Amino acid sequence: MEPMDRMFAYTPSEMMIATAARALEGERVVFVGVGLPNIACNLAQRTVSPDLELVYESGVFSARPARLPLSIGDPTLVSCATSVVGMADLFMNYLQGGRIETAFLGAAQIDRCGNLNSTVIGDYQNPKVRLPGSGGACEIAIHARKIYIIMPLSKRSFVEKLHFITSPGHVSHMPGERVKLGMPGSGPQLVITNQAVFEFRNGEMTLYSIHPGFTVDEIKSEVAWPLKVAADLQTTLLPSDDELRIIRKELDPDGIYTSK
Amino acid sequence: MEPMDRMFAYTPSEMMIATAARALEGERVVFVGVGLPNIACNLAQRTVSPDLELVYESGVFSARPARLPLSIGDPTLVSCATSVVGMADLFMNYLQGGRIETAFLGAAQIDRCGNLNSTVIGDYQNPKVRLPGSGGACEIAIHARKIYIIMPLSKRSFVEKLHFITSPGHVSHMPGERVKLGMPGSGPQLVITNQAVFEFRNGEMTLYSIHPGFTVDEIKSEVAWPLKVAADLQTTLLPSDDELRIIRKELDPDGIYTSK
Amino acid sequence: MKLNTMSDAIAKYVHNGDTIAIEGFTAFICFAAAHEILRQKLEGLTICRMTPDLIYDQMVAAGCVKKMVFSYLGNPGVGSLHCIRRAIENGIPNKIEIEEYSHFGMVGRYMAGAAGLPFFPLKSYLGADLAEVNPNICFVDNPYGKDRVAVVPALNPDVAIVHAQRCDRQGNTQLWGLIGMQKEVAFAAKHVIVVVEEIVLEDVIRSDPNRTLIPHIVVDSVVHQPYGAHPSYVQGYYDRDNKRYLAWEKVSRDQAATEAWLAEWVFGVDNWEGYLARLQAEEPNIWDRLAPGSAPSQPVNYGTYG
Amino acid sequence: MKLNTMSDAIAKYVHNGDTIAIEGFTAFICFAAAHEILRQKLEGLTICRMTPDLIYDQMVAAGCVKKMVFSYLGNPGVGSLHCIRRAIENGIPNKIEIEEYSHFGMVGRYMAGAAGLPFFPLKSYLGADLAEVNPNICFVDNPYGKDRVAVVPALNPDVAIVHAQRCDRQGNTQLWGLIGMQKEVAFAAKHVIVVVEEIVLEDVIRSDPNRTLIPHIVVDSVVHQPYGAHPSYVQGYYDRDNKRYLAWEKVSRDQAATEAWLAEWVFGVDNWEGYLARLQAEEPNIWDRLAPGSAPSQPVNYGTYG
Repeated sequence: MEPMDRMFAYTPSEMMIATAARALEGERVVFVGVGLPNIACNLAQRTVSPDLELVYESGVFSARPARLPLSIGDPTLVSCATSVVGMADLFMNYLQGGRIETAFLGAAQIDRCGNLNSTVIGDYQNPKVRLPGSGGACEIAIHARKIYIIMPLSKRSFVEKLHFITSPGHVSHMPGERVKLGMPGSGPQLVITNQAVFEFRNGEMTLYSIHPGFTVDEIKSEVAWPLKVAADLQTTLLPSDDELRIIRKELDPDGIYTSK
Repeated sequence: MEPMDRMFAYTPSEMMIATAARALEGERVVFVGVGLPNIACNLAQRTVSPDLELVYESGVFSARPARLPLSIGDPTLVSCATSVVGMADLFMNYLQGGRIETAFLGAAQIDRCGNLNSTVIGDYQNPKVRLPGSGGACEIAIHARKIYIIMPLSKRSFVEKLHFITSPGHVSHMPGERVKLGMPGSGPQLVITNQAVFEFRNGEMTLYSIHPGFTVDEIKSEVAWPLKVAADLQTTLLPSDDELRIIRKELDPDGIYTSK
Repeated sequence: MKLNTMSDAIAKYVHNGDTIAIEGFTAFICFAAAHEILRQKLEGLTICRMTPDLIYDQMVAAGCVKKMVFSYLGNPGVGSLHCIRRAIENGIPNKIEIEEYSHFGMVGRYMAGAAGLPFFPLKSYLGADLAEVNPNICFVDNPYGKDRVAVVPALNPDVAIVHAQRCDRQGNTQLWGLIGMQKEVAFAAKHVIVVVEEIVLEDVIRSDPNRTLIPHIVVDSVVHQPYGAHPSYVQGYYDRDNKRYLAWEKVSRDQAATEAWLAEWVFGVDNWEGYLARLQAEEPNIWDRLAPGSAPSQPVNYGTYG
Repeated sequence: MKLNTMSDAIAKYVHNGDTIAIEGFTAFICFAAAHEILRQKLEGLTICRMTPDLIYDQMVAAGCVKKMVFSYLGNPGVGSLHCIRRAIENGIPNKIEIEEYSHFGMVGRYMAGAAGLPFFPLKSYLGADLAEVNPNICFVDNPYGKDRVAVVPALNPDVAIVHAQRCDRQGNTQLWGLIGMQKEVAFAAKHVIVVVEEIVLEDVIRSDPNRTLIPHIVVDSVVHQPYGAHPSYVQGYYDRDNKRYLAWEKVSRDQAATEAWLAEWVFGVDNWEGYLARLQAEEPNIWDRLAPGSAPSQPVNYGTYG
């Protein structure tokens, strides 16, 4: 079956979710937000990582939601969790204490080192668009052992220079910059988009895997800097029938997050 | 009735307890240890301060013990308390957070400024007698708004120079020394002994009230430094019949703490 | 007497120019208190919350806010906080000063405030821009190594308003579910108003002392206000009214529509009971729709000793 | 498989020269683990505890301790810890190094250890002598004022042994009563052995998630050891055996008597079951005497949502 034949058999969101879920193979403790990362983690639990533990920023550990949570603070996450703690414990003992192996982040802007902006478009003091700000993202970026970034590919987002650094990635091209700044985590590992997957090589975002139906040039045109392409460039595996079935029947039956 | 007639109607412990209980009039939140302070606080609740709240260093708030507690960690203090918290909350939010109005301390040695030693007799590195050490005493002495000290009067204890400062009192004769060191509490207010009560005037322990049956000279002879005597020297009020009845019938019916 | 009406509690403890914190992470958000503050026409407030949520969106839109201290601006699971964006981006209805942290920064500020510490240390902010725009974020040298550690200053609000499931008449307060920073903000504040779904007998509190996160000695006023956190939720009592979070997304896009909403739902009623009556008129079965099923905790034995 | 015998758990996680913490403030003191460490003839240990209590008095007397980190030396409510005094005052059976803090200092060390901070700040030690004899107590300048604040370094034991009422087979652990520093020491340690009175089904744990202070991800080994904290106590399970605390006051005054006691009660049995059998032989109705009455917590509703 050719990629093009399947182009309408899955949505871009489903592609991102399946890719993210596979990246979680072998991971043990993952920090999740709502939306795509949440679905990806749940998919991983049902496929490659049955023992994966989900920690929510709201302080919930090992939730067993009876419905698709509306937010990370949904009461359905609390009932029947194994542990629910306050914010102080969450940030002190779980996150800064180094217990979180993997976390997902997204942002409005990303640069080639994987630094993220979710604070402001324009000048901080006189913003064009005021975005949500850090929340826990700055500390997640610093402390989680690995960061996976999920965001749609677009030239407006993949920029040469961020308007504001909310969450540090690899900071700069200087090797060991994170270590020098005392950051325990190893920073962004993957950027999973609707068109391709990027890895970081020597701290620089590098095109590593293209989703079927897209070309290197198309992808380069959505990135504001001269994009490096891996010599061992891959084609991203499609979501399997099993993965699609779990997403559609179990995880997001109303298509709230995955219909597009 | 003359004091001498009553000399055997009460024990020195009962005298100290009654004196301490009266000092708690108008106090709201008191930090207690076991033994005499605990009984004094319970007596105050039944007499001068019905709304007095007892906080135990073990993390227990507003206990309702069904028996005389064996230690501050007795399980009878936990059952039916209004709140029981961990050590972190106790020291951070209750004590350092300034919620404790009054606390009782004792020690092996005290100096004229109310500094206390409960760490060592002799040299710290090569001790003659190794004592318990601070526990929470150092922070209690710094943070509780007022400190009441209970200890038996003796020249071995009321010394010119401590072998070790475990818990700061008024530190030195320099006025404002506590403020300069950033101590929120106002330091020792009273030293309640088996023979007399001392106040601090300009940071110096001053004989303020003599228990019936003792003389100024007797008391001076038990203090290693030239003791100041208040111009308005008082005679300590005896334990009332009511107080004695509560101590003996309700608070320490077996006389564990009060028979001597 | 600690038991007050919301109106009396706000009148007594909240003043023009005060710094207030109405906390609650997604849950326990005391809209009843915010609306009463608006009705009492308080002005020039500094409002602190990790996640300003709809509650501060409404307060900012009403024009009573001088400054906001926060760490995440969002309508959780829905979208933007349009009123706050209007104030920041366009000065409507007035320009507000902002003081911004990350979540952990706000956590540290409340912890230091509760604990009587001048600052709280955290490993954050290096490599990011927040410390550049917020001079309150500082760094100290680690005396045990060669690194530097970020510190944030204590936050001690004049008033904290803390919603919870239950307390006794003295204010000994128990909460469960997403406890967030409710304990720390209560210890950090100079005055505390506790708002609960239920007033229970002291014996209920005493049957489970480890669940009492806020002792009465830090509580100035107790308000019994069932459903006082609507449209947010209280674990075990009612669900989040997501329909109304979604509705706010539309209303709040326009200042005039927002003011009309405030005129109807806040200024058009006398008190929270009035708000609830209007709500029930609009949707008679609302509390059935939002009622959770039963999931009781299994009891533990504290034992009797004596 | 996390569920181990005490013997296997100690053999696997505790090594000669390790820094260990067996915590528990008056309650939850895991004598079963200490005795097993002695039976396995471990050496050169650094032992950390706020209140060394009888448990470390016994370990010091047995000669396996190189260094002790602590904040209060006492037999609570009874008197001195004579074995530790002998070691400090007279080097019997061996000189031990001591590193001493106040309670709050130890609390701060565990908190920093748990939280991945290099240090923890506290307002203490100025005006007192402890910082003079312990160079690990430092001071940093407060960037928001002119004062200095004491700091203590993180404590990250190689192994923490944490006693509790119950956990599930994965190690999700619930405790109530005097929770002390059990949570923080578990998060601070590199390896954690949880010792419980009861192993319960995961559903019991999940019925009250706020009660779970230690999640399974920090637990390496689970040991089911009923009465493992005797002669200390476990809230709701058994009372403190004060008779035996008083008896120790006499035994421990003499090194030979102490060694005879250890020979009989520690080395003379194969495991904790042997200790308990000997105890029951000496006092057949001991568990009746120490059994508390029933005082169940009133349940709370977490609600079902879905």
